[in-house]
Amino acid sequence: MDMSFFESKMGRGLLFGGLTICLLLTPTFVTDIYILSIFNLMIIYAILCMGLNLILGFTGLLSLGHAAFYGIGAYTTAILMTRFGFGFVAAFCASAVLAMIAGIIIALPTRKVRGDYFCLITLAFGEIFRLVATSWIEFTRGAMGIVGIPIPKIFGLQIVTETHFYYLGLGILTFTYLTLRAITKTRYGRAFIAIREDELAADTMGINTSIYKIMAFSIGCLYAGMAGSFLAVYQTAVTPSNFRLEESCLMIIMVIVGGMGRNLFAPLAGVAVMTVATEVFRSTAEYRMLIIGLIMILVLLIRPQGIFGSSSFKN
Amino acid sequence: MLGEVILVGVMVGAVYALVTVGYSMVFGILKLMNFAHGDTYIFGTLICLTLLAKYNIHPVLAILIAAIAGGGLAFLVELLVYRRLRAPQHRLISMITALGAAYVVQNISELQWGNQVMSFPSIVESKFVTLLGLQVSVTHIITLFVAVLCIAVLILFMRYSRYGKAIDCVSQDMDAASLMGIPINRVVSSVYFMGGVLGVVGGVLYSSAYNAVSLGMGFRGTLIAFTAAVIGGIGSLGGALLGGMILGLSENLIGVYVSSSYRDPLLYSLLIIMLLVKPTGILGNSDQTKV
Amino acid sequence: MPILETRDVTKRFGGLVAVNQVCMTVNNNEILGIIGPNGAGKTSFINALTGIYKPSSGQVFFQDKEITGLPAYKIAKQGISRTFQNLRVFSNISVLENVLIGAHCRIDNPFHHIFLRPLRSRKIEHQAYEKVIALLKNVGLEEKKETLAKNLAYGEQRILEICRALASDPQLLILDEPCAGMNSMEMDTLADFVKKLRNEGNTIVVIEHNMRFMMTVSDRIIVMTAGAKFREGTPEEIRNDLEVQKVYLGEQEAERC
Amino acid sequence: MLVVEDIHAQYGKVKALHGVSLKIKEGEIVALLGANGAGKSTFLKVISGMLKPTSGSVTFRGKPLNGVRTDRIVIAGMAHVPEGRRVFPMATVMTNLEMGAFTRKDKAGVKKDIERYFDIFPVLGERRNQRAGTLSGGEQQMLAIARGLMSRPSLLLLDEPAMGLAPILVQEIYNIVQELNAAGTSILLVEQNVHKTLAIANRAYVLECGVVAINGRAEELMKSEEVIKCYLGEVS
Repeated sequence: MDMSFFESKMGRGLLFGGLTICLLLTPTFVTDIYILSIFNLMIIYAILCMGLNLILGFTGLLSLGHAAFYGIGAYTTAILMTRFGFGFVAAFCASAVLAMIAGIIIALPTRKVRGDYFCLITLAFGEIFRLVATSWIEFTRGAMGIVGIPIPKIFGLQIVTETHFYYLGLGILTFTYLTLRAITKTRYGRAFIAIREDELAADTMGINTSIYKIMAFSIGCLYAGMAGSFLAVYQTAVTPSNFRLEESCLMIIMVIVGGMGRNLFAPLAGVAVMTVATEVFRSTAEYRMLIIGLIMILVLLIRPQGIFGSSSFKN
Repeated sequence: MLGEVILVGVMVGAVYALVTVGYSMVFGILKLMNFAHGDTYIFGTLICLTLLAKYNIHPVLAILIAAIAGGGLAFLVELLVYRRLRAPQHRLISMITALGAAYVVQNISELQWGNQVMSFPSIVESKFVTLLGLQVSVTHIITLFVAVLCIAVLILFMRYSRYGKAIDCVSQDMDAASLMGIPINRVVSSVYFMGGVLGVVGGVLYSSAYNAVSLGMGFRGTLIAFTAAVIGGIGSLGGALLGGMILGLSENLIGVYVSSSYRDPLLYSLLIIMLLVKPTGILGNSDQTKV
Repeated sequence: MPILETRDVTKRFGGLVAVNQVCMTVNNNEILGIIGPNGAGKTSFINALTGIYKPSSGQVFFQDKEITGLPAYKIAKQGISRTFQNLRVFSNISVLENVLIGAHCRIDNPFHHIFLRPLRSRKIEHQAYEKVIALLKNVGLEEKKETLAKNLAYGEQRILEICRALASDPQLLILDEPCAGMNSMEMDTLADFVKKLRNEGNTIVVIEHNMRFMMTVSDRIIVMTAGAKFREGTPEEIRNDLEVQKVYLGEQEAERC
Repeated sequence: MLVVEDIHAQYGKVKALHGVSLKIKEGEIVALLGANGAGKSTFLKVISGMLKPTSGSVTFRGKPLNGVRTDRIVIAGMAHVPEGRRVFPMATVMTNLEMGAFTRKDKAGVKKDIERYFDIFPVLGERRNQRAGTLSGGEQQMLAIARGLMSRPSLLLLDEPAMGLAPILVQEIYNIVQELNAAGTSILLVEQNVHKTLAIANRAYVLECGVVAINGRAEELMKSEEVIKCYLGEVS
């Protein structure tokens, strides 16, 4: 695909401006609640995948437990708002921070454990989270999940309709994008890429690779926590089945299909394709995993760098 | 009581070892985490179930057919999904395709058999005998015997046959092995096939001992294989046996004396702890990166 | 004045002694050559100096500070920078970014400044950018700054790797077989470049097989065999040393030197 | 017996060979010289089927070998002893030798050959049940050569057999190479050590940056100004 136009400054500006206007005006064109709800779903995945791209695409760490951090965010908000009467803003911040702290703890072993073993740790953590959420009934109400999460209020504004949630989600997504862009344009973003490309060489450039890996991982988890918090108030309920391994895999696929790495928007293409595909194939839910699995295999065999990815990723 | 629990633990451990062996060998050669391993052997186990329950085929024949089906599936997965990504720079990518393959296999099984827990017929008549003062189920003894026998045969094969030694050499240095005229692709395919066959045997033994089988056991099986292989030392046959035993025993002891709901979290915690404390496993070799 | 000093540095791998009690010094503003047969432990020795391996025993001092066993990134921050025997450029990113990563530890941009003092952060990043551009100009790679590193010619990738190492303003630059895969023309260019770097005030350690290159650039040469230091001297002395001829150069080759 | 014509090959991202041709006659020792990275090892990999050339042809005893699998090439009578020895470190000396004979079906003959190489390399006989990884560099090199010979090749490709060995051992390896040749094995010897190699070779090719810079009879090349200038270099 010829990307030169989109990479030129004017092309990017036009594209960006156009996209912003379109996104802002979406609810005025789209009045169908169902379609708008799909947009909201896409926004959630977009936040998750942008964060995951920092871990997977930039730093080259495979996380099979991203859904768990998403879940930590969701459960934190759910529990704080239903049991402890927290407002949304406070719960949202707590969710993000808690997910990040969990991310730091899980990423600590990266200093000792080789890359492909690390993904086992994230996998195990993801499963532990799901099992705890299912079986610690006093705290999480088990498989029933937590329901009746109150309507979020932001500075007196009640978020009730799909449109309201759309703008709230868009706000979080914008925040995600802007902060990620700021980080990745500096030496930190370059250090992450250096680790992905050649960890040993990165080390001899004076990059403390273990700290940077923990940093990239936990920042990615911070956004997952935000997405989880948003999900909790949007659905007004959370259940452990929202955060299965399958979800983590779906996020990985979205990032890969869109394209990992430098281009922060590339994963969003994957989000759009996969969300729409999931909706289209909803009637054939029994083939869902077959289709996801085949997409995973085929995309990687044919085009390991994804649809819009510029750099293929090395171990 | 304790004696019985330990015996069941050893039985489960031996079956786990059987499931682990194939996974561990694949890792030894290709350094690939085969996420599709568990789903592959559950596929074979379910075929065995169909043959036994629907067509009333003799158990030995049924296991044989199922094992070949499971081995064939593992062989196909390697051929179609992993072979092109064998180069070391594709290691992470091939792990993701392995997950994809696991999904596909699981979904195919689900379309055929559904994802409910199904009852699995006992292959041998379930009787209890008293042995050394312990009440033991004959099924358990036979299961233990068959599993240990399979592993013993495999170890002998790897140690003394020409082909077994060749497999070992391929895992040590693939390029040099190919220069000796060892056909690499065939060796890799046969290792996948063997892993699938042994996995199915393990799956059938386990399901028959507990009279139940479900799709969910597939992914759990993969994790058990990971954990047992990591505990024992990835790539080592003795390690797989040791790791399987440790898992089987601790799982049963905890299940009986603590609570069975802590069984799986224990599995995952063991995996994490082992990776942190000794990532090379009890019997594994450490590797030093060369610059 | 010595800038680097090693005392009895030893590195064992299991039973194998790769580096055996090597003592040596590197003086400020010199080019020190290390030669020796393959497997003599030259690269292992360098790896032990730069923190890629931890020495099994012995001590390393850099600018009068002990750096024995420090992790690689800390040693890099202290001012030792290196290249690799097999090219290790970051192949999927641009030339410019490669060199910017080389400058990583000299960019004083704390993480919280990105959000709390964005203007300062941007200024610092821009200064680094300009410094790197100047460096690229100096080595003649400026026009290719947007090219992906893997698309450069082999010789250019070698230069890029040196340039990336230079970006961290090292007090000591270590080149591990920089001539590997170069033809004699490229080698001459590289020799001139290395000498130019020395004349600009850099201190350089070079490991290389090619005797012609080594005789041209080195101020002093250390010969290693079987993990240990065997001889040390000026290129002239090394060339005429009968023992060295016997162990490494071979009589005929020494004659040709 | 071996005719290689106009081989072009790419190794990873680097173009390594740009049209290399080479011939080996029955009973010859042919040397392939060149600096690090000149493409020598890549060339050997192409001949032994480890690497597919982008173009060009390899013919061994009248049979084309293009795109033929390595194991077929071994059966055809060619053995490649790779650079850096590459013995199987965790396997015993015995197993290493057995693996060298993987393509052979005559068990008795294999046993006899193993004993024969234990006679030629007594050190290996003493350590037959030891893991190959515990041998010293020189012993590993001998094992690698013996392992290569186990397939009874008529052509042996030796990639830098003297690399990293003590000078005394280097001489020993060279003597063995000459003995093997006298016993009827043709040899393609890849080396960096020009003088020693030219001393035992019949003919030589010098590779530089993926092309044959010079080739000719060994004695002539020894005297050639060009070789000295291009390959050894002179100190100005």
